[in-house]
Amino acid sequence: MSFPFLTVTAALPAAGAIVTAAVPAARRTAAKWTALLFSIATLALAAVVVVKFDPGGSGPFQLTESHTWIKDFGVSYDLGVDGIGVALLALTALLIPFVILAGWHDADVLEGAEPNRRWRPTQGFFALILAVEAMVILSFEATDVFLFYLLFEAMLIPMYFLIGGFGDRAHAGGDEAAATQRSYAAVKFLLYNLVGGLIMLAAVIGVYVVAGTFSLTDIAHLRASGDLSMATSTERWLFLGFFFAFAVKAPLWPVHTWLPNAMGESTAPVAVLITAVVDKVGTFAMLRFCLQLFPEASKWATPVILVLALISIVYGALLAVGQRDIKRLIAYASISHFGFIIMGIFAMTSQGQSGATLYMVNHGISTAALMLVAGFLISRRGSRLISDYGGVQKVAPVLAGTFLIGGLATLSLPGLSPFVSEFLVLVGTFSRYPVIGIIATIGIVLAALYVLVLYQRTMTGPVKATVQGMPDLKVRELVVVAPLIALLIFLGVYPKPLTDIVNPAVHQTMSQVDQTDPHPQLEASR
Amino acid sequence: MNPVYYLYLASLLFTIGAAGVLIRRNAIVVFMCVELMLNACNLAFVAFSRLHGNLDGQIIAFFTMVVAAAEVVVGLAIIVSMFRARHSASVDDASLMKL
Amino acid sequence: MDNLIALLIAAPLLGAAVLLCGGRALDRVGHWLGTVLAAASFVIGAVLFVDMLGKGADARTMHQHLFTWVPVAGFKADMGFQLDQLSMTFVLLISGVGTLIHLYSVGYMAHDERRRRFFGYLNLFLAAMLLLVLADNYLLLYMGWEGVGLASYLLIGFWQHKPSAATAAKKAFLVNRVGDMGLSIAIMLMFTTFGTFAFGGVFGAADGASEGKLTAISLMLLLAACGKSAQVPLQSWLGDAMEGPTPVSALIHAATMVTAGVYLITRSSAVFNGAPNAQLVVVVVGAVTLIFGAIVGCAKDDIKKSLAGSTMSQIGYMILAAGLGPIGYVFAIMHLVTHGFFKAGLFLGAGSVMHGMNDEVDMRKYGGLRRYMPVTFVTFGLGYLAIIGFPGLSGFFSKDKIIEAAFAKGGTEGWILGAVTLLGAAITAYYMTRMMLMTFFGEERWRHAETRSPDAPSAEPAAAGRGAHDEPHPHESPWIMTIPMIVLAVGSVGAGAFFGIGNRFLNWLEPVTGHSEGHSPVSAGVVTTATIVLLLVGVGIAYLQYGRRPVPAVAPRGSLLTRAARRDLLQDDFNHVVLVRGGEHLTRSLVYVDHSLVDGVVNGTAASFGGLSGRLRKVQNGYARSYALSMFGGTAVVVAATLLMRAV
Amino acid sequence: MSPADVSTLAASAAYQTSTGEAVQFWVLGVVAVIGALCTILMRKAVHSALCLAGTMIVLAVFYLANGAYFLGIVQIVVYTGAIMMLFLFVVMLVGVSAADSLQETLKGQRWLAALCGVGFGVLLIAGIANASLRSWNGLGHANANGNPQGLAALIFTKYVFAFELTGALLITAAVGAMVLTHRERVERAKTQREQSQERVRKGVQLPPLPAPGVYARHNAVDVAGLLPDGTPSDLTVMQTLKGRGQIRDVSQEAIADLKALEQRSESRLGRERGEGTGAGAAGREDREGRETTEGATR
Repeated sequence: MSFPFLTVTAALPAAGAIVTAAVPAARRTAAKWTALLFSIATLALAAVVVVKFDPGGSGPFQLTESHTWIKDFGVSYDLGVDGIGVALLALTALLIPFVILAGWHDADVLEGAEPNRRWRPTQGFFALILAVEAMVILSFEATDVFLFYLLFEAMLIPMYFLIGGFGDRAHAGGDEAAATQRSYAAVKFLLYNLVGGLIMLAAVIGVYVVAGTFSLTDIAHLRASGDLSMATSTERWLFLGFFFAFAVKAPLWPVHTWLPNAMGESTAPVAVLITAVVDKVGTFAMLRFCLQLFPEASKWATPVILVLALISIVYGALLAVGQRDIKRLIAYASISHFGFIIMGIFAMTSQGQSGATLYMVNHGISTAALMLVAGFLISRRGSRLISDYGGVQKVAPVLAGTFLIGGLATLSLPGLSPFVSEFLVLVGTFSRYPVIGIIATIGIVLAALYVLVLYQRTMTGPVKATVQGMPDLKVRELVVVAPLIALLIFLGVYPKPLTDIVNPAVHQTMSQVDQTDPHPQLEASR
Repeated sequence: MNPVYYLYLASLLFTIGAAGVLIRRNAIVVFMCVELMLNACNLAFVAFSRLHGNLDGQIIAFFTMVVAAAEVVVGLAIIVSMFRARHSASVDDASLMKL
Repeated sequence: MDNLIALLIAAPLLGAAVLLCGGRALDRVGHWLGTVLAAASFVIGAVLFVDMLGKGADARTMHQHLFTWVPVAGFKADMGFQLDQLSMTFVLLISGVGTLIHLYSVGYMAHDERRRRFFGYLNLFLAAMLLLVLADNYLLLYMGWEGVGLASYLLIGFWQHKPSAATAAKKAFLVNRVGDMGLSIAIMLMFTTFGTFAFGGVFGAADGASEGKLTAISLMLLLAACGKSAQVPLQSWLGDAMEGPTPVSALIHAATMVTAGVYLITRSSAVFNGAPNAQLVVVVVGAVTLIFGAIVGCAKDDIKKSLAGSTMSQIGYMILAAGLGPIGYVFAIMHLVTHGFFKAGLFLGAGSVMHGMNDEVDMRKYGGLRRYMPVTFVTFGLGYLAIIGFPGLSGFFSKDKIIEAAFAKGGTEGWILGAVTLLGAAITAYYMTRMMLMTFFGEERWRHAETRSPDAPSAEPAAAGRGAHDEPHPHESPWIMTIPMIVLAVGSVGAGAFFGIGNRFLNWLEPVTGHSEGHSPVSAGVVTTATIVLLLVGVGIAYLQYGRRPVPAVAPRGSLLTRAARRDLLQDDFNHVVLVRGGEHLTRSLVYVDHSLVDGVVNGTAASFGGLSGRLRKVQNGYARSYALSMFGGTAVVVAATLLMRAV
Repeated sequence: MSPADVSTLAASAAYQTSTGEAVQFWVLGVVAVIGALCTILMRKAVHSALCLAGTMIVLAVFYLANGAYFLGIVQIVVYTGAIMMLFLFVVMLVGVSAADSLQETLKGQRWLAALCGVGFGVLLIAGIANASLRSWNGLGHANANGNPQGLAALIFTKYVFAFELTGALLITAAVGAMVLTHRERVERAKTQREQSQERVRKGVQLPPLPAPGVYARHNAVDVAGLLPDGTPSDLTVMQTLKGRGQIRDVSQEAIADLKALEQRSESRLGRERGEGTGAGAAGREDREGRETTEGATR
């Protein structure tokens, strides 16, 4: 068999995690560099995978690998990627180096902390990040339901420690309050996702009972040959089981409340990890599993899900407007955006689903840009409250500029990549459900509102005393932000490479759900 | 008469022993009740061996006795050390097994 | 030749990129770089124009297809450009006026330490605006549409340290976003109706679509136009937008960007023609805004805000004309161009006056300036004559045509619209005369004027370098600022005649917009005389009020209408009370709901589980006997179960 | 006689036991049950042990009756003879006369236990009842050449592994018992000097402990000596007895004796007073007598 690219792509960061964790406690910088190098190597490997991936290729999955794992339960170690998986895999591999670089000093030992040769927070921080990367990448590659479930749950553990262990040092109420808040957020994150995972587990077992196998491809064959007999009610229950877990992860209203806490209390890089990388697994899984395993049930549930997504869009945006805390604001904005993604997925049009996939990628990049810059800002003054800033653009113009660009990407300004995806989602939804599409466009206006209000309150106006003499972006921080912004602009003007990869996969998904795009009235009338 | 009545007797004794285990606080008495239950079982085994006409039941009873002996030895040792530790043999005094 | 089109946009875009990304190294040459690139764009435009003139009237449309922008099954957006007479008109206007204003800004912003960035923004605006008028499909147009919005946001808020400026910028962007919502919905409608949103495809299939669809699309486009062109009910941002530097007001908020709405409607003529009801709405919006802006313009003492009101009103004219359909499209565009000239000139003049008056914007603190800044006086005066439609000047030709077209609409509508436009002309004459008199005539009220506090509403920090805030000593602006004013003055004098005589402009645009001569119930002569009479009336009243009597340095209380007009006819207050306050309450309550309700449910469940387990743990009392009891009971149950099983 | 008769006779032999055994069963069965009940109801552990021993002996008899001769003997020798004695030793160690109160401390434990017990018994009996055990075949064949031989044959062939394992188990149990009861001496024993010094340092009871047995009535190691104020002193009795609650407190007896003494003195005084009155009475009598005699002479 050929070289197992997918396994290696996932294994590399895992190895990196182990190596990083093994670095002696005193050699903190070495640990950082190790992690960075491993993540970059992973990125290179991911690039190779993208190159080797043939968009026009035949079959649902490519670069497949298959090994029996637990024979008795038909569990096998099946890997394989379609266009959507490749895109998200590339996104993950791309973001992690920036996350690591942005969090360069987040896990340093504070001055005045008594030297303890056992205590190695830096190593742990970066090792955990790499571990998350490994699991997320593997979950994008897994074509075996059980394997996916395993990773889906396993990635909670490192995330839990990242949120609870390395919280944001910038906290109003002092260290104790910060610690309590942080552990609360971490536990909340864990509980929400565990409940979702539990329900999903039941559904996973149900799938095995019904289909007799965990392998996606096998199930697809069974369905194609009509050997898969699934009672309507059964299918619906199983669908709900899967969807609930993914909705929690995504997160979808009303199971979203863990996100603001988690993103607010964790450091900016970890927040990016949550919203830009880990949550994508949820939306990705909706496309990969909910639709492909239970097409009928998906169609059955579409109206409700669309309404929930719509609520998420407007509700998240409104709450973002009402926030006083920069990071929580961004978190609620993300909730609104995830609403768009889910809406695009379940609009069941190729525009909607391509748009949703693009949206996952673009939202990852744009949120990363905005959140990381926000993190730099916060790290400078040690406060997350919007009211503590003002007139930053006067003292730190570059920071303000990058922040503005990130914000403009968040409000999906044409010319920046999020616009393409958001508009695709809207068009895709509109072409099937006009009313919902129109209401969703309100999200555009609200997005402008919260972004511009945030920018105005923090960056413009007279320079506040707290901001006086704030240093502008350092080289490291520029290295983090500049490529992201360049990518935003490039993908905004020339998204073709991405769409070329995604479109076939979406087409395949659509055929799985056997849905076709509604025809324009004129053609239809003719 | 039918040897089945031995079984009835055995079950009766067994139940009595069980009740004793439950209501007595003195560890030694509790132990005696356990012995009573074991003996009830033995009786049942013996009766069965007679009913079935082979000696396996008696073998089991024999082994039961041996095991009972071992158990008694260890159990009484435990009781003694327990009594040394706190000057009482009440099972309720050893109630640290709670949350 | 076609491939030059991209360069039109590329030049200023390059400038923007270099100026914004380049470091302080570019500070000394940046502004010239920007100007040169703007000029380059104009030159390319001119070359293309000449080339276009060389072709036949119907073969003048050029296309350039760069690459496919968004290729998704069925949904195909090209990065492609279309240059026809309409676009060409705009290209020349934008790049021409743009270049002039770049030049002007070199002087005007000379003392601002962030000048490089200012020129970067200006170039960005040019690029976006050119993209807007050159796009060959609505999605690309949308890109330019929001691009100019962004540039306008950045430029209005250029002096970000002023909260007023930052707020104004945010307001402008938000109101525009509401309009953009309309545009995006229109695009979606087009996609679902025609399966495409490229100009060619849409206009080709427009006649096939049902009128309902077309009406919906048209109304959505109108909403977009209202946002961009500051038409009622989305006009509130334009007044505040005057917080920006004056060149910005001249370029973006007078000459080019605010007219994008007119472009949109004219460009979509094929769609609008199919939806008469929508056209009626357009006309009404235009008419209302016409009067609205004029009234506001009468009441403002801030010279720039007064001009802004006038801009609104003039664009009202254009929108009205565009709403009239084939009768009016050409004249809408024509008025747009001439207006571009004289309004830009007026703004630059205003800027020059402020420049000489320590950035004082209150006309009541001006007076008798004609002696001190002659060039400004002359150019401003010419622009004034042009805008009030003084016979022979450009405003006369364009506006007169629109009034005729309004009458030509026919029926009672025609009469009403005609009356409105005439009335508008009169009011225009009134407030422009008022402005003229208060600024350049009368006694010099700025003498022994009290020291203006630096944090006055529109204190332009560029003034910091221009001497102290004591009694101003007005002076003429440097040549680099006067030259553009002169050029624009020439334009505002000659353009109308050049376009109007022999219907040059009409023949030029007709292939694109189409044209139909409506027969108006009243002859052109009558209309013209009526116009002149009314404008004389307006001038007369203004003279009686402000020429004869001295102007009070402090604004009198004024009539109810005046006071309302000073507050933009209470539209802002309405917005504040309904939208802002309401929004705040909504968000606050939602935050509460999210925290206590959505989150509370979950936490409540958790708490109840905790209590339950707290009660359950009491069962674990640690007494071996009770454990034994439960075991015994369990065994009993098991035995019972087995017996039952065997019994069954 | 015909085979049929043989078969019926065999059958009747197979379905019935001798009347003697039935009588024995009904008599001793009652005894066994009573013994069991006493085992769990007696307040003193000793009595329980004895009742249990009785029950076990009864069971031994039943074993014998059931043809398990070897087990019967073993039951008597090992169980009743060894294990129960072991019990009694421990009981002695812990306290012969220590009677634990029978009132329940755990709420509802007793009733629930009774309920479960009854239910369980009913279940078992019902189970046995509806199990079809009508036919049975005696051990005659199995015990053909001796019961112990039969057992031995089985143990050393079929169950040899289990047998070995039980051996190992017993060894382990013995070792375990030793480990459990053995006290490890962690530090070296103190010399007499060190002990004395320690005592002085602690300041406790330098002289040897006072002797028990004031007012000795018998071998009075269980009677605490009294302090001058008449209260008993713990120093004088051994702690084990105290732990068993077998100390007799005689301090009250001392006071009682005092009372008794006073009463006795009282009574003696009272007797003297009684004599005085007696004399007076006599005086009156003879005075009256005189009068009566005087009255008679007149």
